[in-house]
Amino acid sequence: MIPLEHVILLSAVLFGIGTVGVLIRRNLIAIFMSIELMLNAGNLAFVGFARQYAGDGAHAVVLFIVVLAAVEAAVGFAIVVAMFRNRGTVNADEVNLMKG
Amino acid sequence: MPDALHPDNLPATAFYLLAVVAIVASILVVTRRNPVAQAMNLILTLLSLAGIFALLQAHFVAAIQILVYAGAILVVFIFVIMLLNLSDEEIGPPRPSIAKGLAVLLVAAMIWGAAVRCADDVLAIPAATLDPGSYGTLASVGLLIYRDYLLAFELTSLFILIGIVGAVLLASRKVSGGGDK
Amino acid sequence: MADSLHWIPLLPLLGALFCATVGRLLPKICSGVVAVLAVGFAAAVAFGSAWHVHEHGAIVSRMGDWIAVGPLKIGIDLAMDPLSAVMCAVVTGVGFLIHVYSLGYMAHDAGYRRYFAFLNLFTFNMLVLVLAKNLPLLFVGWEGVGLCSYLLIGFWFEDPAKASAGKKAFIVNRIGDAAFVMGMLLLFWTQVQATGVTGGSLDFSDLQEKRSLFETTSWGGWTVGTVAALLLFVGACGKSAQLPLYVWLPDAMAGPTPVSALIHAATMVTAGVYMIVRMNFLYTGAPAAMAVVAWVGASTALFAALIAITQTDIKKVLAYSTISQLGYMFLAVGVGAFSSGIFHLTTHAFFKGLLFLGAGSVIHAMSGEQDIRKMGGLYRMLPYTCCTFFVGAAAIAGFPLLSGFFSKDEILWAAWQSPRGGPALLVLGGLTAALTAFYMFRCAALAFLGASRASEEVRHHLHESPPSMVLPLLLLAVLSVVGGALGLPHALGATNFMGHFLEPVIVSPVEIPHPHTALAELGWMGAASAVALAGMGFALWLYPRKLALAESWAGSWRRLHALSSNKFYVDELYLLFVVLPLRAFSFVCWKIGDGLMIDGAGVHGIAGAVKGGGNATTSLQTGNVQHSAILLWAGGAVVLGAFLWLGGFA
Amino acid sequence: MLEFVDAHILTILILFPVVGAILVALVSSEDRDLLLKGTLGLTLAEFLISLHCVYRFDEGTAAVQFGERYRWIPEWGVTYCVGIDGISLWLVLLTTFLTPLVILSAWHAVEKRLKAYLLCFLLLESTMIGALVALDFVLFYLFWEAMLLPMFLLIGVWGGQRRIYAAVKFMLFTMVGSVLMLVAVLWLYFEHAKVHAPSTNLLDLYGMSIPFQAQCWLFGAFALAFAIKVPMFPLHTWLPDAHVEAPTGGSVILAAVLLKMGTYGFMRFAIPLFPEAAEYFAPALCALAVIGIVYGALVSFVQPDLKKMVAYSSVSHLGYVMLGLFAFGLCGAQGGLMQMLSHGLTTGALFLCVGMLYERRHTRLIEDYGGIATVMPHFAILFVIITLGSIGLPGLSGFVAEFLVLVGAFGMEDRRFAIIAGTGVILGAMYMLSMVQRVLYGPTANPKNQVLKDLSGREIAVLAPILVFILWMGIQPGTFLDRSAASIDHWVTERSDYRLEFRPVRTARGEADGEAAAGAEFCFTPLPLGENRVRVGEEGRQVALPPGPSPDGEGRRAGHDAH
Repeated sequence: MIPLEHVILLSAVLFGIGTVGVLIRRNLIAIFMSIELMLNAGNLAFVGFARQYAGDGAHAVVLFIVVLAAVEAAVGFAIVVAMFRNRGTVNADEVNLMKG
Repeated sequence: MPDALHPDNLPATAFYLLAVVAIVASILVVTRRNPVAQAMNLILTLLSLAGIFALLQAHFVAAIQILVYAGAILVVFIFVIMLLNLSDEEIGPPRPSIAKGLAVLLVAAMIWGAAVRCADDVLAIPAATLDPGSYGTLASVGLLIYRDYLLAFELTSLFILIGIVGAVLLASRKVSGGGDK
Repeated sequence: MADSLHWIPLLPLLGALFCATVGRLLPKICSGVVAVLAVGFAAAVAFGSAWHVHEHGAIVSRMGDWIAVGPLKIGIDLAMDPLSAVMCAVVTGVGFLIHVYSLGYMAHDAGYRRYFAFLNLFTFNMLVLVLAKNLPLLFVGWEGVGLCSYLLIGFWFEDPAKASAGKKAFIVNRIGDAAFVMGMLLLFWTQVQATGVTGGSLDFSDLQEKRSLFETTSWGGWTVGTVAALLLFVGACGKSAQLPLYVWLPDAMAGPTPVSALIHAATMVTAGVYMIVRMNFLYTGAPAAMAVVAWVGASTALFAALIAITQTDIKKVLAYSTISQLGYMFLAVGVGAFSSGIFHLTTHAFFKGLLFLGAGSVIHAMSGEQDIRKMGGLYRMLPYTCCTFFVGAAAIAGFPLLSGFFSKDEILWAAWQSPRGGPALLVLGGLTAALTAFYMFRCAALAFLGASRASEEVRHHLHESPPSMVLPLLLLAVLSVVGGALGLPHALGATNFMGHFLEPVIVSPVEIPHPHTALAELGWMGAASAVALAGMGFALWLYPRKLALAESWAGSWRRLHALSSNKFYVDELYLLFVVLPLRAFSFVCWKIGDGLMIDGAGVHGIAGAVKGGGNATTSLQTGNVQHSAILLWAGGAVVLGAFLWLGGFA
Repeated sequence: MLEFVDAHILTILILFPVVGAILVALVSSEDRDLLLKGTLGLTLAEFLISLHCVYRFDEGTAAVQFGERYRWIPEWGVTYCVGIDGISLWLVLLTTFLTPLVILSAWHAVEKRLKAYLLCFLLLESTMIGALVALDFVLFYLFWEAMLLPMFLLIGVWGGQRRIYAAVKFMLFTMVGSVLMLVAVLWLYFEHAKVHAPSTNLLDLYGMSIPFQAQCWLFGAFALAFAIKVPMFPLHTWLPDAHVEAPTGGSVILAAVLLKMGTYGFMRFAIPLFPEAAEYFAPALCALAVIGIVYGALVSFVQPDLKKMVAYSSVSHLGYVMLGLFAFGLCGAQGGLMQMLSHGLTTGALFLCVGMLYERRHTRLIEDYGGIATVMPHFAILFVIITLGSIGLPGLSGFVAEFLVLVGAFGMEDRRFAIIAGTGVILGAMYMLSMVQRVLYGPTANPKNQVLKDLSGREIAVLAPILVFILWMGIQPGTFLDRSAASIDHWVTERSDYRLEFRPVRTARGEADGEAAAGAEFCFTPLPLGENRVRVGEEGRQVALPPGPSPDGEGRRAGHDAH
């Protein structure tokens, strides 16, 4: 029987690693991958709790999250492609039009 | 024979195994400089998670995970990496500035603090017994989607439509002329 | 005549209004004549009322009230008692003569109408001052005459020096007036505090009744009476050009000469003396104040006489002589001889008016030349002016049996004998008498006798003044001679008319012992005339012939002579210690007070701080996506932490 | 019709200029003549209406007259309440008297956007009168802030070079003050609502007893708001800038009326509402006033710019008003009121004269002038008389006011204030006469001065009425003093427990002393018939009236004579 707190712990760790990825990496693709990681950590937590309290509603939510991840990846890559074509780089630091 | 392999606590050991794999793979995703290596490691993470889902009786979700997530989304990742034919990211090591490091530690501590704080009173609720037949199967989740969460389900279709239009619009060559430099 | 009192001031006012408005349209001569007639009729009414007062006593005419607020009730009430009768007679009489004189003097001046309008306005204000029944109305006349002297001194305002002389006169008067107001308020509030809200009144009669109140209540160590008397005396100093505040009178000679004659010799400057005699009950109750008055008067007399002996401008000599004679009047009033003060005031109006008008006709003849060193030998071309001038000089010097002799003699006697006086005051007075005789005859001799030192074309234009100018001279000369009759001392068998006439006005007179025997009186008169004759003789001996000797004496005591001719540098001292520091301080107030402190630090300081704060926060907005992400996370973490720390989910 | 005007005279006074403004707005901006004549006609009509007010004013009582009280926002107890008494009567007159003269003076002065210029003045007039007659805090605050807008535009649009800076500075200074006042008003409102029915009506708030500690804070807030407006010594730096940059008409109204809002505020709000605190702060404020007198006079002594000099002289003159008010004596208060009027007239006239000079020479620096008297004799005469009025020559308005203030100030136990204020009289003569000498007398050296033409008929028509009033106030101040005597006496004697009896206007319809108006609860939100009508009595007690026709007998009498 898998103890719930370990599942949650795993989810937290994965989420942390995903965040680190987002904050450290300079490459947009890497950032997207880290975001995927964070989303998966979320899914894991959902499923973990669902397993503990037999609430299968969570599975539907996980499904929706997967859809979200898909759409986000699509739009994200569109932006990356557009940016690559304009700026010739996918490096997050060069893109700072929003400077205050 | 070590009790780990003992038939009734086999799933636990499988879970821990998969967990370790997931963690190592995700670390590699974050640290590898080669985008393809990153993608491969991500796929490995996803697959291990799918395994865990299965262990947690969420069979339908595990299937979806493998089919949609690992299969479709990661393929798009690989596809884009190949399209942009990215060279190794940068020569220097990923330069984690102290501020970012601190931020990460702070975040991790926060999450761990949250987990611990709510763990004891949440876990106090006893684990419910599951009826393996009807829980987590395609039928039960299907019922859920098409009965309880029908609206949300339909909305996701709309969501996907917007995503597609956005992607096409942003990436199409005609619009790129708008770029200033 | 009893109820026509208000006509006395109203006639000149109507004359002034006529000249200012309708007169502009009519030919010049009309406004001149109307002005003269206005003052003439006023004089007639004044003499009539004076006679009525002599017969039946004081007249009062109330014309409604001016300010009525709570305890303060000031009515526009005029009253003529013997004192104001004398003053009215002097003001309107001498004023009328000077108006006639001005017809000729200002004949070809551009501002003819404006001149007569101002002169009539001045007469109106002076009459209001003299006839006022309460202190505030007196103050209205007081400031009114100050205004008219400002307008008339700066009459030829194109010349900046003359305009600033007018301004100087008004400001110095204003300093005196501020003290005057303070004195008035003190008197008013002492009454209110003593008798409750309804008790405050500034009528002379009420003040007279409450004089014991002033002598008892004390404020800041002295009795209220003393403080009020001193404050009013500072006002009188401002108006009558006594020691601290006399600087404006010599510069006031910038105005036309008839103005100097009327305002700065006969009428306005005597307002201070009149006010003190009017408030005699206050002064007799405050011996300290009277001593101050006496000593200031005596020292001013001597001080002005010392300056007058070295002056070269004929009008400046007469100006300093006026200050000196006023010092005499204050000396007389200071020692308690109120009636002899007024008597000297009257005679002074006659001979000083005469001298000024004489000087005016000399300047008129010399086409504007005022420096006596460039005159001389005018007796041939201006016989009448010369004679009248000498009569005036003799009168002021104290030539026996002339008016000046009697009035000055009375004052010196009082200064010596009065309980409030003393031998020191007599010495000061006597010295001044000698100096007066000397500088008057020095001026007369230099101007009229000896060889003419004028330039050729000036000498060519020399001519006697027209009759309209000479007639007043003659009249005033007669008055200067006969004037003494008003106050003949007992020794000569006459009753002192002026003394008896003013008897009811003086409330608690100071007992001045008359000379016991006729012999003592004659002896005293002999001594006084000896002093006068000595001064005259010395001057006549020295000046027309021995000019070089005088120059050599002046050379030997160079510093003393320079000191005196430059008016002891008083004007420069005032400039150094009052005007410049004031200007500097106000500049500091403006530039540093407003500029740096309030505006700089206060207003712009705060604005700058706000802008600085704004700049600081913009540096957080780097374009970098990841920085924003970190901020996002940090915020989230803090909020979550706070939430958990404060209570968590339970 | 006349009866209607009688019943609502104050509302008419407020709204007439607004209606006029709408009419003027309809006129096309090219038609300068019609614009100017129309506005002049409107402002003169306004003046006539206000004269009617003076004529009908009852001197005998200190009550608020021509009163109108309607319920505006019943839930919060906000009423539209206007009324006039001895204190505000003459200030309203001053406003309506000066505005037509200002319009007359702007005949050739304003070229660009004349219509907007005239609209600003009409709105300014209506808001100023509104502020003067408002007896409800919300209404007063509304007009108090609305007053700033037209003046801000006047300075900002038609001003000199640094007009934006000056306009913003003027706006911010006043805003800061009035915000604090708003806080104090709210505190008062809620404190009052605890005990009585919620009401922002001044007449109800007068009766409150506030602990001393709270009174000090509240008085501090009110005093700051009004001290900025007066302006008192440390808070005055906005005035010279506003005056220098404002157009002639703007600075006349700014000097003549807007500054009086500060002193009027002290008289109407700050002192009666918080008597103990007023007494506690009186020495401090008197000291500031006296410093203001001397400081204003000294600084204007060295000003190179004519308008800035007159502005600083206003600081000095208004120091007298504050000294008069805080002497808490009858003479002092009457003197303060007279000084408000006299300063309004003399400084207004001075600004008009400076405006006339500026119209000819387009410079405000004193050294550019010199010897104007020879070239412009009429101007010189009028200018000298006005200057003498301003420095307080007896026989002109300045003296009566300053004398009364000095009498009042001398009555205080600490007489040093009066003595220093007395020296202010000397300083006044100094800077004014030195200015007159540098501008009018001396040779007309500057060639440009030699060709100046003297005053036109119109310009004399602008200055003449003001001169008439300056002389009238100097010679016969009784006409002005008697009308405000009752109110000032009431203001002085009952300062510790100050209440104002509210007397609605007398309707000629034979109603005994205007009961109908008092009983009638005409209000903007129509009342459902038969609902229990509530009439808020003077003391803020809720007098419940039985439904149906207006009550007779007990209910009415109780309400009326229980003031």
